[in-house]
Amino acid sequence: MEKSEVLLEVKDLKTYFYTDDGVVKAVDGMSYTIHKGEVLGLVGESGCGKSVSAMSILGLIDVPGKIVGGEIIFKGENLVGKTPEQLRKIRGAEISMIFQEPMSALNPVFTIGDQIMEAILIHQDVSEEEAKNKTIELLGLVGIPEPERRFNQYPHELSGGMRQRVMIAMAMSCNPDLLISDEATTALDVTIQAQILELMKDLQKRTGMAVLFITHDLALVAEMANSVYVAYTGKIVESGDVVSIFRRPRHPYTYGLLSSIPNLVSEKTKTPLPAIEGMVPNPYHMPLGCHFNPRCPFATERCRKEMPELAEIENNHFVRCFHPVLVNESEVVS
Amino acid sequence: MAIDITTSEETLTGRIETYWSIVGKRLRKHKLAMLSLVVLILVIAICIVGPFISPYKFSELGSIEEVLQPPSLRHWLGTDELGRDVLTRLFYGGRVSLLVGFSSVFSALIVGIIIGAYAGYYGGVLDTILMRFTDIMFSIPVLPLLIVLASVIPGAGVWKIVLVIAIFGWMTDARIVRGMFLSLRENEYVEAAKAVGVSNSRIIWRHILPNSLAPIIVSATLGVGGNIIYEAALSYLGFGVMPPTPSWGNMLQNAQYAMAIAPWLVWSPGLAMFITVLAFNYLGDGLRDAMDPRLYR
Amino acid sequence: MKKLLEINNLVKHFPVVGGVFSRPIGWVRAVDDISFHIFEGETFGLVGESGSGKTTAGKTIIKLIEPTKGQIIFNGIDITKFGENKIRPLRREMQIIFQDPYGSLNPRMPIGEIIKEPLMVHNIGDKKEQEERVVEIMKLVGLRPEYLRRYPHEFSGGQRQRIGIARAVVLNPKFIVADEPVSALDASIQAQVLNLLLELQQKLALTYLLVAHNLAVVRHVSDRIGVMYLGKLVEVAETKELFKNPLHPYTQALLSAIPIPDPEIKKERILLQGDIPSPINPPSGCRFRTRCRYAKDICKESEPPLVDVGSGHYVACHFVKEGKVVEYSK
Amino acid sequence: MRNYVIRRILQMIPLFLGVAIVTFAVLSLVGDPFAQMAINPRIRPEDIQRLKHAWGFDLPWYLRFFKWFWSMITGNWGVSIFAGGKPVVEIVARAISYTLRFSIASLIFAFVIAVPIGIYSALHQYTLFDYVFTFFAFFGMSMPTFWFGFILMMIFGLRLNWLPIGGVMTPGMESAPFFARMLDQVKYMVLPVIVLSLFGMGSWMRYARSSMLEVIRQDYVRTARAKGLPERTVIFKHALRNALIPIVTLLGLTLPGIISGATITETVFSIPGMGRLTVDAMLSNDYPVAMVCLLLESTLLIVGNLIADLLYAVVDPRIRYS
Repeated sequence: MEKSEVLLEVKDLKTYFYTDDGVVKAVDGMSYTIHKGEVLGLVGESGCGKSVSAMSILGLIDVPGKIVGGEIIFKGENLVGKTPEQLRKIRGAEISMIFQEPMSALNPVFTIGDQIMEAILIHQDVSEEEAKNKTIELLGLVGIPEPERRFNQYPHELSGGMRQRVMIAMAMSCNPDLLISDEATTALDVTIQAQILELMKDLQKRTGMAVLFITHDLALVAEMANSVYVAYTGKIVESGDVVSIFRRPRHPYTYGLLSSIPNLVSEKTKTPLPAIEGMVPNPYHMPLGCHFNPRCPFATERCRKEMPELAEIENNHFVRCFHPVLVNESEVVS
Repeated sequence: MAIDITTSEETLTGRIETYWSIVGKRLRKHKLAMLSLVVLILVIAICIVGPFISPYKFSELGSIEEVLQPPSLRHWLGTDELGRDVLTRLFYGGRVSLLVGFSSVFSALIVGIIIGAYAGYYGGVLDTILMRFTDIMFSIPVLPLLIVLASVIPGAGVWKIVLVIAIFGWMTDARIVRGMFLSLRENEYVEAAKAVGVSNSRIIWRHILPNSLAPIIVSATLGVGGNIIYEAALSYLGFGVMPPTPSWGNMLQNAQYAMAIAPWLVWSPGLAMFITVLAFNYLGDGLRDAMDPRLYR
Repeated sequence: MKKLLEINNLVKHFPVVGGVFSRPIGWVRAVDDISFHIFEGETFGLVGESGSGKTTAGKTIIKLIEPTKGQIIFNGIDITKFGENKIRPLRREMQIIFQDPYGSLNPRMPIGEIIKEPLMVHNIGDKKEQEERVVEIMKLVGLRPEYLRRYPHEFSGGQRQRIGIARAVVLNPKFIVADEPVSALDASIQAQVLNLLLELQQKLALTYLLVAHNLAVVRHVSDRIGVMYLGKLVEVAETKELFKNPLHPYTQALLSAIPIPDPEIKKERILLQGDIPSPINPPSGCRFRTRCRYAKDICKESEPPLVDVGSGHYVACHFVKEGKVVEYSK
Repeated sequence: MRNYVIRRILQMIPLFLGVAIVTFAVLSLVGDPFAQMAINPRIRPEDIQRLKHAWGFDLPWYLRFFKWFWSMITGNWGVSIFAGGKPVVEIVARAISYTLRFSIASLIFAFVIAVPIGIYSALHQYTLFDYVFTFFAFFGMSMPTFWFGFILMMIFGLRLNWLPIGGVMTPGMESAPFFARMLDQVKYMVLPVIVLSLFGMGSWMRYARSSMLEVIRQDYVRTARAKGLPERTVIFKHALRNALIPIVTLLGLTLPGIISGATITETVFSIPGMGRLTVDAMLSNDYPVAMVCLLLESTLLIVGNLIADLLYAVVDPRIRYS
């Protein structure tokens, strides 16, 4: 695929949390690039730093967290070091975000109309009347029936799926260039998830915005993303375009994940899954060397001492591993 | 077979971390709570030991020259209108006040835990009756109610005051315990215990109660301070611990009328009470933070 | 094959209280007349979305929840009306594994005690034998026996789920309800726990009722699957048959909604309209009709029964007859 | 909303009845309040009989209860046994006006001071301001009301001689011009109101602080920031509105403390309010007055709680519509 202009570039981002028990390096040198109109899938398990990196982009890291290094270049400007007021103007207007729990992400004491309108009024020079019409139009756009009536309803009067549509309407209200979706469908039922995914795809195609699609679910990435970044313990361990990641995973972690997750096509049911051993390391006690080495079947002495660099292993496919796996394409996901 | 635990050794320290060891560790970080604990231990120790050291008896009347004397080397905190040594009375009063505070909280707690536990666990009729009754009791102002109780229950001893305060006090505890049981009984570990065949009484006492101790302990700690004030208020109004037995409250009863000529009578018992209650409040607050379930799973 | 469990017309309604007098003002029809059976040694998967009543069904079957109506026959014994004292000995035979590895272990009990408690309650063996059994079970589920005096908070989610499994198998039960056993776990841990469940089934000759929303997980471990929607079973079939030939429009939509971890398979998706209705006020007739693209008047008027369309494939749809779809059309 | 209001009002009825029963039961423990009159040779036995009949002491207890309850709700409160046979209504009406004046003034005073400070503390957690006012809150919660009253009297009354140490009005001011009379009364209110608000102030400060701390951690505050709202809007619109919900419920919970505190404060500052009246009635065994006092104070609480509940519905739409 022809890559278009770069929209956002996260370079060697480091966001640490200084707690009583020690320093948690939630994001520890993460880099990724989002081009205009692209859907970038950022996958990883809990604690891999995917959400923290998104919050860092928006400048919403609270104490005891802090961005301690790296750059976030958005449309050519570094967001790290911008004043809160400058960041505020970008948030919700040029970069907006939707979250995992639509119930808690909406304020229970204001109507949904009010909450969407607020974003429009703050970023656009329109009258209340215009903002209200725009809000109703947005509610219709995201597939909420009877938008005029819904405008005056409170979040608790809506279902989970409808609330997530409200969140999307809010995020879309100022035609952002980048939408960050942080596990936006995780809390939803699978038939509702399908509706929301279709809605997001449709909106993305229509507006041409870029999407940073954060999830723990590899299957969603396969469906949504153009390019994929796999994160583990605050670092990117593998990246590439979606087909090469799913067809030729080279990092033992990506490979392990792909082959250990039950799917709907495998013939080998009722047999042991090729599971990844062990568990994600304790954030306060990262292993020496490659962070994946204690769980890696291919780990050698070197892996236990040295952290590998992210290296391009084939065209635009990067892997952080000394011993990248070589797999038969048909073997993965079967 | 993959042994999941092998990579977790870093997470498991050598020491077994029980809940209480974690709470203790956190409490030790809370400087004011630790200071309060020290203060409380000192206050209790002084009240116990004080009377043995003091050359006076709490009821020993002084001669006319010794009436209403300001603090001096002879009487460190002065004397009252009957010429009694204020410091000695403060020790005895402290014993009484602390005794009332602790025992009223303790007895209220036992009743409150039993009723709250069964009401919260089983729900139903018992729960409805209890809750309606507490609603009613909470709609009658505490102090007037205590006054009525204190004046209708015969006798004049310290234990009567303990009883009166406890009769009111169990309802708050019952509500807290009930609330804890209502939410904790929905926990999967309770369901798991049922699924295994554990009896209801074992679930109540062995599974749920230990998990609802945090707010009970906090409430009890704050309660001791609160009940010391209740006792003092009752005594001040003339319904509490009866003279000649001193309590911090009834030492203040007559102080109001002498305040223009003998302000020391106002300062010492009030200050003793204030410091003690303050310490209980800080300790309770520290315990609440240390036992915050959000910080611990 | 012997039926270990037979469920006939099981109903569970929960009251909704409200109003001035806190009286029931409605009923949540969590489970509304479902029938199925589970053979000895098999894994029966019960799938459905939130509000389908799958978890309530699972817990009612082992009498953790009192059924409103219907019949539960376990190992040839009708246990529907068994009171607490009569059911207690039967707890040795049927156990449950919970979803939340954080909520299902008592935080104030060392894990050794958690695993030992079932043995104590049922007076199995003396103290020493119980301790030996705990060590044996811990090894079996992949936990280090040295850690038996540790408390649950010292363990990770996957380890805790192993502790929960140990508690369930320590009594050597015949039947285990696994209620969403892996849905709270990280992707890389799920496979470990699923493997453990499969391994224990082999070693201990267990029969499972697997309650889950993740069809891929259910497919991997189940022999037969029941699909629930709003308190009703809409389709029951052997796993392979269900995935090859889903007959109920809901099952079809559910299957098509599941994303596949393969960027090159672009499948046609059946998008369901609207939300799942409330189980307090379910639609008349067929409960799925409000979201079904094939719905006709008959679906509103009468409720389709769950009928065998051949070779143990049951479907509850007016338009499925003799194993064929007779009337699906737009 | 209307359903909610109706439901709440209907729920008050059994509560009120329950309170009446408990009040009646507790005071019945006193026994026959007229028995001791017999030893007074100046009271004729016929009068005692007449009183006994008026209060239903010649009836079984349950009939006595209904007789009493009926006269309570019809406002037929009888005459005081001791206060020279004055009608109870008159005595109570005067007392309640003082109590309401002091309670409401201190409620507002405490609320207006404590809530903003608590919220400011939460937003500036671990600063000097936070530490100072945290101490102040604990000070308020730990201070025995009457002792604090003594200290204020000693300092502002006796030492500095700025404010009167008791009573409600300077003798002779009854006929003064309106503003002078008002100013005089305010001077008498300052110390009691400070004393009475102290406890509530302390607990409200803590409560407002923790409520705000809780709210600013919520996801919807993060959403508000992610929308690009100015920090002021995030705090004062999104966070504050939610933080107020638990504070309003605390309002209902603080009322009993205010009423109890009023009893003490009125005694300390010699204010002839309801609290003082209750104490005196109990001390002098004035049965009719005590009954009315207790029931009226409870009614105040019930009505106060009702108001708190209605406010709760105003701030929280989830209650309004359920």
